[in-house]
Amino acid sequence: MTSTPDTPLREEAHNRRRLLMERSHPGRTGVTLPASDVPPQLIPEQAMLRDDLHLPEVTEGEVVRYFTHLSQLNFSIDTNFYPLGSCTMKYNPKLNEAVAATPGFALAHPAQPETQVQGCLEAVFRLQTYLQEVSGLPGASLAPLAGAQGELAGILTLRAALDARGEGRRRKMLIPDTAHGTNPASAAMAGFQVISVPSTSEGDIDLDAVRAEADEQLAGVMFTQPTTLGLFDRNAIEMCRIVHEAGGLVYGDGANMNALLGRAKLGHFGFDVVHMNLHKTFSTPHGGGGPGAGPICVTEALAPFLPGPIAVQREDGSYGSEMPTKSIGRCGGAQGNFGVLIRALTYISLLGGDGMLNISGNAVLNANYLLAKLRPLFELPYDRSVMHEVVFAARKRPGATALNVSKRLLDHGFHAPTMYFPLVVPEALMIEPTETESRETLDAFIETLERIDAEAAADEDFLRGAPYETPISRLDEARAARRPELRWRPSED
Amino acid sequence: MTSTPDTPLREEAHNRRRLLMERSHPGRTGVTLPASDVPPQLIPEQAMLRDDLHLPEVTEGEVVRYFTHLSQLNFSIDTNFYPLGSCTMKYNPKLNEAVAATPGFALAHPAQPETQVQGCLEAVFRLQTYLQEVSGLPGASLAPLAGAQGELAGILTLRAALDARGEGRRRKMLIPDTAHGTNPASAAMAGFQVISVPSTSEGDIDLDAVRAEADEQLAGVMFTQPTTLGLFDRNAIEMCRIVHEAGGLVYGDGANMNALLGRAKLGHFGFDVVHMNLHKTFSTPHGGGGPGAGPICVTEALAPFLPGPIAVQREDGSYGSEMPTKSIGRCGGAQGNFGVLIRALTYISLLGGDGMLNISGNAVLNANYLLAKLRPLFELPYDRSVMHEVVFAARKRPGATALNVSKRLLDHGFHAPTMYFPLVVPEALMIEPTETESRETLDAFIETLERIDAEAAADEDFLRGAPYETPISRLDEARAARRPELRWRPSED
Amino acid sequence: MSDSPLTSPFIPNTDDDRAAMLAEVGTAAVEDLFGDIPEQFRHPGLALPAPVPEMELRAEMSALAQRNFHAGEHASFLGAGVYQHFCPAVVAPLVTRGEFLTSYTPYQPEVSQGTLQGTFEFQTLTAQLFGMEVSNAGMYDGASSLAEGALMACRVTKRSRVAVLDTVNPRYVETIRFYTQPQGIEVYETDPASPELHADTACLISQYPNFFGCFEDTQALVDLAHAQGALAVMSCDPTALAMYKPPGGFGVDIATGEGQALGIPPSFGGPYVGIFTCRQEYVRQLPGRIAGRTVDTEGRTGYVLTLQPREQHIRREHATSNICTSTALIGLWATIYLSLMGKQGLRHVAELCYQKAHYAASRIAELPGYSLPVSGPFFQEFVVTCPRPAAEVSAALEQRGIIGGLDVSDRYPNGMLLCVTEVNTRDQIERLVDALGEIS
Amino acid sequence: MSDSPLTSPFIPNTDDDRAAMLAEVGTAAVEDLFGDIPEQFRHPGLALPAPVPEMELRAEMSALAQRNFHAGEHASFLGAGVYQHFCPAVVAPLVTRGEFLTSYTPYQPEVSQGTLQGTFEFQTLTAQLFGMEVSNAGMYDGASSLAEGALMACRVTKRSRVAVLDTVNPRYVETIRFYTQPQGIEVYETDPASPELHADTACLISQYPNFFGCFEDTQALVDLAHAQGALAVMSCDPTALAMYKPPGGFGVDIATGEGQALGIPPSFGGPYVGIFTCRQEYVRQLPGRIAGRTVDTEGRTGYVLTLQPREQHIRREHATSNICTSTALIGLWATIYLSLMGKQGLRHVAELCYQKAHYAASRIAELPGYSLPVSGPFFQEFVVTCPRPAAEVSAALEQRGIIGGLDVSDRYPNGMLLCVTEVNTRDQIERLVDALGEIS
Ligand SMILES: Cc1ncc(COP(=O)(O)O)c(C=O)c1O
Ligand SMILES: Cc1ncc(COP(=O)(O)O)c(C=O)c1O
Repeated sequence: MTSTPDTPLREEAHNRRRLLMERSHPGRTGVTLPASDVPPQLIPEQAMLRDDLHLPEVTEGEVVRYFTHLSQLNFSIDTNFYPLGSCTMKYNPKLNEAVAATPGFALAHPAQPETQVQGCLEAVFRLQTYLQEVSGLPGASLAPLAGAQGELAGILTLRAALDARGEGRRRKMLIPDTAHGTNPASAAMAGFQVISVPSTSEGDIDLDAVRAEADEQLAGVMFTQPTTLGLFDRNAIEMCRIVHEAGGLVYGDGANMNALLGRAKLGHFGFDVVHMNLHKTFSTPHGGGGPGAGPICVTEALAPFLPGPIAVQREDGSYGSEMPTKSIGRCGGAQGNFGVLIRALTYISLLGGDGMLNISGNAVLNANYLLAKLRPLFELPYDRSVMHEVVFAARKRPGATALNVSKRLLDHGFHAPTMYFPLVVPEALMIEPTETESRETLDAFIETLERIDAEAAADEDFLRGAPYETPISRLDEARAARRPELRWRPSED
Repeated sequence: MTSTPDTPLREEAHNRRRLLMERSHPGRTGVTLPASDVPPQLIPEQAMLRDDLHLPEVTEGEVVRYFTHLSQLNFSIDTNFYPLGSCTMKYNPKLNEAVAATPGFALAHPAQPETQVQGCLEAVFRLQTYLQEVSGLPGASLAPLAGAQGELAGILTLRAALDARGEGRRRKMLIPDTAHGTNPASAAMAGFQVISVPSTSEGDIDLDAVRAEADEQLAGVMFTQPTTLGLFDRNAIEMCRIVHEAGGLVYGDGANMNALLGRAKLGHFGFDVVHMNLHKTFSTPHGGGGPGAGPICVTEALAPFLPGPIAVQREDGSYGSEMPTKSIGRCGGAQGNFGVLIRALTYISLLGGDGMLNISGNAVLNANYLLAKLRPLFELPYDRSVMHEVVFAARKRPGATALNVSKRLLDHGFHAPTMYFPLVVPEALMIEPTETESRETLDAFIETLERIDAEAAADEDFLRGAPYETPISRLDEARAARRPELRWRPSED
Repeated sequence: MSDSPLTSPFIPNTDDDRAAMLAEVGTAAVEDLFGDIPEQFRHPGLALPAPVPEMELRAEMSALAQRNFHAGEHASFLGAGVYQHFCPAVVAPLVTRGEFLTSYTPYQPEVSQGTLQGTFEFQTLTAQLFGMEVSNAGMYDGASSLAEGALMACRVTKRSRVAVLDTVNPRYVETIRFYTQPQGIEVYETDPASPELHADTACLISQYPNFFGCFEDTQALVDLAHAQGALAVMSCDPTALAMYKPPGGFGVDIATGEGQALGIPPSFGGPYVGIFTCRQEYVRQLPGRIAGRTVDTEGRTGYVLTLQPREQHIRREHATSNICTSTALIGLWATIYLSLMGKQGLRHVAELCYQKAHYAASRIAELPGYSLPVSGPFFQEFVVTCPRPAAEVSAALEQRGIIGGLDVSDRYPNGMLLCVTEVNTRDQIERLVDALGEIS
Repeated sequence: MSDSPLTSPFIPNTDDDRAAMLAEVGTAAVEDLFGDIPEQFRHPGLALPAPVPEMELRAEMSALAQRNFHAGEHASFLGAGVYQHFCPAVVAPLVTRGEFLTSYTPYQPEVSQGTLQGTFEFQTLTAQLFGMEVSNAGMYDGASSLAEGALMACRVTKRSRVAVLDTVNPRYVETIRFYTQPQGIEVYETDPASPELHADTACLISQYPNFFGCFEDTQALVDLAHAQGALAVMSCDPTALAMYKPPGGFGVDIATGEGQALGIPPSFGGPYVGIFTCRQEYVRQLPGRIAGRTVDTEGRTGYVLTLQPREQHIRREHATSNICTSTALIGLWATIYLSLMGKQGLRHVAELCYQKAHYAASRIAELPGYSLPVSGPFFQEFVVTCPRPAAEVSAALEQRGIIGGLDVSDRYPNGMLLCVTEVNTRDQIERLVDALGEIS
């Protein structure tokens, strides 16, 4: 564009990003509120009261303009393709939102007596049944509030089952080196000793390494199927057998369930506990970092240990809520993220069983299409047909690191892939297209990566400066961590 | 920013703006629909059916991404200051939207029997009463669907009253040269002969010119108070007297009611008919060009001629809907834009009488503040204290025409003022801040105009190229009109 | 606790701000700014209720809405020009995005491409649905759109009489009169079986399907009009056009319609959007706003209001029409609805309406005391002759939790115009049939 | 009409697309891509119901929601940790803007400034409301936030016992056990009147106001903890903090809270957002996500996830916490709520709760057979001893269209914990009092 003195514009942009406390003006307000309609009551002791409530004073219009503007600084599924591996960033149907906002659901209180919340309990019960069917496991708890909490709850369920068998000595938890970081973190929180297990050169779990640990101390294994390499692990079934034979139990991270919907059930492979991420597979929106829900499904044997409460159907057809007999307890103050559950129930009901098959089929085809078309641009550490995602290594060109390629993608309106994960792949670019993206979008993405490759070939340094077109350029993360500024402070005004 | 090859980005931007038919793909769909649940019925004759329905085939996700992206190309009150004179672009409370979407209102059918729609009728009746109070006129019809239709309906009401008096010969309608263009257009549609009346050098109506036309042919005058110059016309009361004395009637364009709320009532000045724009004064959102509503209020004498239907309260307290005895008829298929009316009712109810006074006080203060602060930058054709808006003439600097200044404002995130209107002011910049903008915003606007002035002083040509930072630059309007392309056509694919 | 109400959440300026601003203005008090208003008229008092805080107002408004007996809670068989259709949940959150909802008419195209491109899409999709060459950006509603069609026909033909079939929605006829008569245009109703046309008849206006749900011999009407040098003007139900031959297929010159059918909530009468389409050759006679495609200074495609943007400002009393603020947002709603429904979906909806309405009609026709007085093909609406006055039947249905059809006994003794669309389940239809059976 | 259902509205690719893509992949059929799954496990069948189209599903879900007896239709006096508060209509349309709703965790700060700056605002406003130095980006809920507070206290003090007052929400205590016990931490309950602290007690956990609505002698508790080298950890009701001295004012070390009170709908238990605040010195021990301010390459202010973004990927089993996806969107909701309410509004709301609850309590205390077993200052909740078991009273209230309080008879015989907030009108309170009077 033509040259333009950009100082005022910069300032304007800065003004738009002023914080609430910087916009605050004594005496302004964003609401109208009623006066008290009861006779005045005795006022509390002065010493109990506060006199220093520093909250913003702004009008409704100012709030709307500010947050509308902030929203426009975001990429999102509603605006951009998110080839973000392991995150299953699929389109989130708006019907989910409408149903969750229904007053009968949104205004139900978690502590109401069962008789008053039959609608909610039936909804939870239905979803419980559906997730049991999807996972092939007969027990379920929808209490966990996110995937990682599902992991913790699931692994504690497993631990409780071992302890109940008198096998409290079993504290070794095997975790493949490809596992998502929450797996070892959850295992540690659950009091297990984490033992990392390598993968073979073809990306399957190394069975010898598993066998080597298959002793009386073995509590089990936490395994992701398909793996975070996007591969269906061909050794996993044998692994389950080995672990079971050694007296251990198998935890399945079901975050990648999108690949398997209707194609296979984790329970059939020998998994004893599985968590699922409703905010991935079942289309509940990610919200910029939650809320999610991480329901767990378990075998018959483990069901009594599940966290609660759990929805049940009584003989008279009514629904109730119960703690399992030997429950490990509660993972939160209420009983699960019902608002997320109801969205997932809506989604599954809308699409039905055939819909589930369509999801996995199209998700896997999309991933394999990207594999086929992007192969010339990157290294492919495991050259196999993939499931829902494909992991490349960005090592063909200097300057075109995983980070730089990703940042340049932002300029073209594509979110970055997941980078530098799984850790076993250097310069990893983990790409998950999901079933909700079209061939045209994939083609545009492929073309863009080809152009970026050409840019890197033409000028080794060019990508290092990317992104160029985003509201802000690369940020100094080291500074943020070194001198943490975590809130606005009055002194800065 | 650093140099960047912008071709791919351009293409990306272009892709995002592809039209629906260009995104269409045979076999895609954006909905799930039920199968028929009734026994199959005889199919209509083939000859009656069509086989060429060319509508887009896209998914829900594609629709969301497309329209979300389009929305982001717009300025709006939720994102920007709109100093758009005559348009009263104030903040629109979100409560209005929530109330209008209530199923009991949104799903009420206009042809239901009165007994079934008491809630709607009561709402209309209440708003009718409030608007009568605001205008100081005892009759009202909320049927007109926008301001201009209110004008037409109002002027036809006036005509019907004249005709009923046997004064069908009165066909001359005086309209000040400052009037909004819809006034003469409406008068012409109503079958009147339009006679333009000049204003004095101080911006009031020229009473001599009115007197000169005050004869037996005079039907009346269409007058805007405050005028489109933002002035309270000091001759208007005398004008009403003259017109009435000559046997004519006075139509009031109440589009500028925001200035007068609670400060004065048009009915008291001698106006016989007044229309109001709910989408201006009463905060219903403008929607990119409607919907609006243009209720009219009239004197007792004119009430029988109003367009209908009109809400009435019966003796038993119930509400009904009636056509006035000598009604000029219906201006649309149903009975007014109820969805707009209910928003205005919500707004008035929320703020109450004191709220109305706050509106006019702050709106007028904001306008006078801009007058005081912008005076050095522009010519001020009528140097008087203003009401809700101020009209400047951009004639101080070559290059800094009304158009160029306005376009440069866009770069700074401010919508343009109304330009080149009213026609009596050359290079008019008509600025209406409304009461919902803060002093900080006004100051930022003032500062920006100062900078623009400096830019124009530094480089006569610079502003001609503006805007520079908007999604698109100045558009070739002549080409659009010369070779109208008004829709996508298959051949272009 | 503080007694004084909080200041308005919509007015940012505080007492301090006002004081500072008054100082700049050079005035002591806000009141002084109103000095031009003669004192005897100033501050007349405003007898409006005290402000109701949001929390209480919401409750009050909900209670008011609850006083309606509405289709959200009861089966409804009422149509007569305003139709209940299913609208996907995704439409409202898009349409109500602040950038669409609170933007102004797109006079500044550089910062209004969202609205303008959306309007261009509306023009494309409505033209395609109607099988017509061009469309404008939308009118107030279906009735006023048809009235503007009559005015345009008079402008095009320079004739001043308008023939309207007596099977056109009576409210539309009233609206046509409202718009045309003040300009000295004569409106007369005529029988579809033998329409009367005069040498100075500008157009023959019909409705498709007609107000009573049936199809006329449209081709014959169009040919007759053309033979007399008049234009064929037709108001069409957009849903029906997904299934039936569109107006363009008959050679209709100006085709209008009520866009409400495209998923817009009935909202007790509005806001809706009038569809207005015509032949390419009349483009410069089009009333209302029109978006056109062009290029910017760098050759990029963009959209502007064209042909007569702000025409009233320039042409004033010579303007084509006085329409200024129209119903852009409802046009956007219809556009998004059409893009979701698409080719297959809208056809499917139309076929569901057809199937269900025909099933209902056949079942009702079997009831003793009921008959269908009108023969001929129909779409989703049909007249039923009841054994008792329609108003009584309607009241009896209300007691059974059903919203009945429109009373058309002025035309058909004991006649009720029933409408059945895709939102009516078979169960609702059976309940209607049972209820009617009881009412006999 | 077509018999086959329309294809999914969420899958763009058609048969043609799939064929072309399979050709690129070099595979004949989609099924072949699943070849790594051993055949005996492949396509096991999925016994899920047939798809329900949107129109029918909406009706079905509405019917399900209608089966609840809920606060949208009935007066409710139930709190116990989850509170009904008025939330302005403007919050939902902002929070559900697609750019907030459907964005991912802001790992790419260049295109996530909206979420990040919103999070920074959340941290600012919650820290200010709590009178604490720093806050994180939010936890799952109030209970898990408190549990993470206990874990953090153990990390900070390197001690392994946790003392919890027996007036803390019992579900919170269960959650603390859930989180801490697997790590060998011992949790014990103790009496607020004489809290027992040991040399290896990491923290003393209290609730403000406590589960039964009252305030403890907070300063004494904090001082006691500090005297023993333990941290003072306190879970606070955010609404109460608008009126009462905040945790920071007592020298509390870690203060948590249930953000649900900040206008979040109860939604039968979630999603909510846990507030987590602490002293500056513990910043590097904070669990969960944290947004920090920094600059970009051109010196512009911007925000990033900091301190431990994606820490599990790097630190794996040594990570501070396993929390990954949290509840950012609910944090945004709370932030917008707080910015609208602001300084005056939130205080006003708190005072309304206080006034109404105290009025209700005084009226109920006058009823024969009813008494208030707990003395001492309370905010918006109080225990009532009923003349009959609380469950019976609750059922009798339900019959009168009222949602009663929580049954706390395990602690107070015939005890019911009632909550009154600003949403309860005086009329509702009178109806409650009358109903209780009848139930005696
Ligand atoms: C493979 C895998 N496991 C577990 C998780 C953790 O789930 P959540 O983020 O919901 O806690 C994730 C997502 O981040 C994941 O991708
Ligand atoms: C002074 C004046 N009169 C009349 C109108 C016409 O109102 P509407 O646009 O609602 O038809 C307007 C607005 O454009 C106006 O500003």
